[in-house]
Amino acid sequence: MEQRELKSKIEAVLFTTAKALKVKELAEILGVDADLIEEALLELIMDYASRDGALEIDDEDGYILQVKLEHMDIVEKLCPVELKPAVLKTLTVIALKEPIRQSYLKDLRGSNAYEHVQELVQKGLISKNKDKNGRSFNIKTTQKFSEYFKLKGDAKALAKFLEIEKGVSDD
Amino acid sequence: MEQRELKSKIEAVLFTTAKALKVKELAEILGVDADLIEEALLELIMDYASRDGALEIDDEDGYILQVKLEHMDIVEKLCPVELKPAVLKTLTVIALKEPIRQSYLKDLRGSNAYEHVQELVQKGLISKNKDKNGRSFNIKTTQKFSEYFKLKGDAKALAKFLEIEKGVSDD
Amino acid sequence: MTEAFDYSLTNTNTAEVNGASVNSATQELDGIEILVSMAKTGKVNPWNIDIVDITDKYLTQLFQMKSQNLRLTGRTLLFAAILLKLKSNILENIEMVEFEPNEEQFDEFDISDDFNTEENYTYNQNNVISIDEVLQRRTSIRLNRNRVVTLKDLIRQLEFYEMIDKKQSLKNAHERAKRRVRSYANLSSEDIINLAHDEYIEDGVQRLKENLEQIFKRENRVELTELTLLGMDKISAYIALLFLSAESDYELVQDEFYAELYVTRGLQ
Repeated sequence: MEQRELKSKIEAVLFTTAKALKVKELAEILGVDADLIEEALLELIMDYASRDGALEIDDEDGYILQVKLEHMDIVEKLCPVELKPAVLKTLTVIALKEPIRQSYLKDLRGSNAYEHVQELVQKGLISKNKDKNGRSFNIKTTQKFSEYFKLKGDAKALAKFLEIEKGVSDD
Repeated sequence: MEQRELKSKIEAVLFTTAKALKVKELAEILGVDADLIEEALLELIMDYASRDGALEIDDEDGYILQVKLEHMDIVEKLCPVELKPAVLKTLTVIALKEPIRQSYLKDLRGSNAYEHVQELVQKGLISKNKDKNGRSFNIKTTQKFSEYFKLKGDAKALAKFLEIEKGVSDD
Repeated sequence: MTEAFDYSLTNTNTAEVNGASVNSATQELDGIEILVSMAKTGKVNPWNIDIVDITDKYLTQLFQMKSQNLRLTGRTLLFAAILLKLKSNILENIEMVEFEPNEEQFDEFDISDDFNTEENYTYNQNNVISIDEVLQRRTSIRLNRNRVVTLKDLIRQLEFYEMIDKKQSLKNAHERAKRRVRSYANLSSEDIINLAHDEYIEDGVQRLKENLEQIFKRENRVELTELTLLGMDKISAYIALLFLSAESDYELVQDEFYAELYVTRGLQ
């Protein structure tokens, strides 16, 4: 395959999947050697960088085609996630510690956590499943969540911190 | 706003919404005069056309940023639609030739058509009624179908094409 | 995790930080304890540290604490500074391994003597990433990606299949042509000219016709290879047979692909 054609195929994959893909994944999808993918990908990234448009290919934990940060306002406007700060915080705790038991979440976030969970389930951002022993619920974030959000910075350290703190008050 | 900036904003909107937008809608979203939008949009379209990448801005019934037809296989592979391609094809045939007798549909689409019909009835996209003489079934699309789908473009030509081909195989 | 920056709320020293009524224990609060107590009383959000705000509050606190304890003030500002540094590091996404307070910073507060007895502070940015900053909106989100496809999509899909189909039939034709070329490749140019020559073909047809009449008096069918015994090469015999089958009732039969070709008499 020509380099130009491969570049174009990679672009199509990134546009269609709308999620971060590793070189290996791209190679699998396109049935092309990872080395070739990497080469073409780098060229594609440079193409985008030199284009001065609204889109860019970010390479944080895989390659993803996204709108540049400067147009975040447009993204927010078109795909608003209307969550009250408290609910957002509950969502953050879930994302950091998933899968998390509902009872533990309540320990961390207080009794309002139940309401928050309900709202988040309704919005399709988390899913809630009966525990193996059937006594509590396990809560996880969904595919939709990962389309809307990513965890930033040293999330692991923060998760550890939560462990110690045992509680995330609303303000 | 600079032309370049506006172009970039339009690109961000088209990328994020992922559906066909009219100039008026773009103007509303961005709070910019429709004339200016149109001007910037045309430039953006030309940018894409000259770029030789995987994406294009199509301008049929609104403007949409999409993967070029030549990479449709990638889109199909990665973006699972709610109906399998074969079922979609059956639905298309029904939409184009309704009301259609189930026996004739079977001629066109093969014996799998029965299964497809079942699935489509279940999804409420088509209805199936006994023929007058009670021997076969007549199939039509439903109200729900027309809520989801819109016949447009060169559908008539396509219907003719089906007539000539007498059979739309799955691959 | 470093103990030095422990926000732990287990600290029993619950000072009223806004109030004017500061008990004697409060006098001994240092930077960390002030932070903790401010968090406890809800003056600051431990999950969302606003450095500017916190610094302001420290200064207010400082003002309210009538005893102008310079050591306390220095430490309070130190922690504000550290927070600021940490936060900017987080924002910059720079790994900060160690942060050791520089003594010079305290000179103006005249506490350097005091400070040396303190433990060394080693902070890691991990301690103070704010929970409100953990979740970041993605800009890769695409609405309508999993929408029910529109008919236009269907038409596009069909067009795509059509295109593939065209490409395939084109490819097949190309393959066939290539195969033909290959089978002729063994022939000399003279052979090819002869092959194409009408008279040559006519001659072959005539010879074959006479011979076949003789053969079919005895046999029901004859192998094509056998006909080469008549002094014709296989291709010439084959071409002659094609002509013959068109104008008479001789037929070419093959039981399996690539197997022997037979000449038979068609049903009368």
